[in-house]
Amino acid sequence: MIELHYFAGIRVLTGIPKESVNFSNQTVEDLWKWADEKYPGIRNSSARIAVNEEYALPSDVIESGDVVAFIPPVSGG
Amino acid sequence: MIELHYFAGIRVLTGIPKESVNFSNQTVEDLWKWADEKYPGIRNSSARIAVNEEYALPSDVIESGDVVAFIPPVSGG
Amino acid sequence: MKAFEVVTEPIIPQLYADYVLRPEAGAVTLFTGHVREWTKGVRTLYLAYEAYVPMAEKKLAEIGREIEDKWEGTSVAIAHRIGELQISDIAVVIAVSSPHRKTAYEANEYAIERIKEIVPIWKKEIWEDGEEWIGDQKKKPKEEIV
Amino acid sequence: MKAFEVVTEPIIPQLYADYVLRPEAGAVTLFTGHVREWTKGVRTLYLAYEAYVPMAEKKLAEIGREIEDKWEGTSVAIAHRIGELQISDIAVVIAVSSPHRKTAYEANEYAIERIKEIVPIWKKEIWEDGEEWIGDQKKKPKEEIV
Repeated sequence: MIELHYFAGIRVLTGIPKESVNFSNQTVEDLWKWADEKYPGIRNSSARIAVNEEYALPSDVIESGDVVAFIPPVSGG
Repeated sequence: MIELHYFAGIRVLTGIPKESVNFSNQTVEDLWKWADEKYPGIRNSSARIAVNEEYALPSDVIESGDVVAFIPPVSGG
Repeated sequence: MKAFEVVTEPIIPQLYADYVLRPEAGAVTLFTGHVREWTKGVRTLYLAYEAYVPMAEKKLAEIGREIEDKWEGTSVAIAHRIGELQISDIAVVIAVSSPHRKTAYEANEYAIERIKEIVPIWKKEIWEDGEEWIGDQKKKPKEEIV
Repeated sequence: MKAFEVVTEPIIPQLYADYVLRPEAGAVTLFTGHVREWTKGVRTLYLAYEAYVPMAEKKLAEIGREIEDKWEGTSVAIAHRIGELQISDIAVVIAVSSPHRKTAYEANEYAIERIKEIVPIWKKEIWEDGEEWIGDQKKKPKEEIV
């Protein structure tokens, strides 16, 4: 299981702030494919994925227990 | 009569913070000559002269009643 | 207070300026970002900020380390407020101390630029006729709305 | 308080930040110049500032007008303290508000540069082995004193 967090505009798209899903030993790229199937359009949102509070590369592997966040373009300040 | 003010390093040189002197209808350049005779070295101090709280040009005329200040290089901030 | 934090209560800027002050500092710059009433001709009623708090605080601290590495002798503190903010409220404060002033300005401006790049915080603008999460360039308020 | 003033009491920076804040301001920069303990390897015990007060306040206001003319929508307040100042005491505070942050930094830095050029205020540094009015480049503390 991994924990998924959705923020701001992405949360509006998913309709939920977070969820737990079965996912392990797959890459960030795989997660994008899974997410875009479940939440069409999420991939075109310019969001980035963070794994355990660090921005991740498409080839990074996600392990069970990881906390993953979809980070839409930030607008703090 | 005009009022002369001396500040910082210039005050150390003149030994007094201010004085009143007979001086009118002469230029800033004339005042420099007078001052350098009374306080040798004052002219080489890189000071500027302000008349009535504005920096003055050598050709500006000083009138009786004016307040004149010798402004050594400033070092505020 | 922490040197790098996301807060929900009103920000008191002086706390952060005091935090970075030290005997070798000749200059302190304090930047505060405020909720502005008008943006491109559109009137903002208020803002709502949201953050991915643990990651945001981590990234703020990372920016602080970047600065202290890049400009010798600097010290940094940053706070960002989340929740509903009214016009003129402080959304972000950045305090930088430095032996010399040029660095204090430069490093402070660097901090706000980096915050806008990497810190997971989002702003929702609430106008008279709607609201929108800011960040997606395609949906920014347009001048012709006026 | 006045927007442009020379004071003898400790400076409270927030007063000046509050003074320049307005609904159209998205950014406020607050610069404070502090008495630094070490300058070029020489230890400062304390400083003494002197001003030609009426002219200094006039020139500070002139700098404020320059900024408000040069950068649209800015508002400025500046105070300089005189008398004896200890390490870390605030000698000068500059507050600038602006709709946008870039201007707030730029205008604030412009203010301190102009203060150092035209405002009749002088600093005397008091070291362990002497004192000197600063401003005359020929007499600045040298690194080899250490």
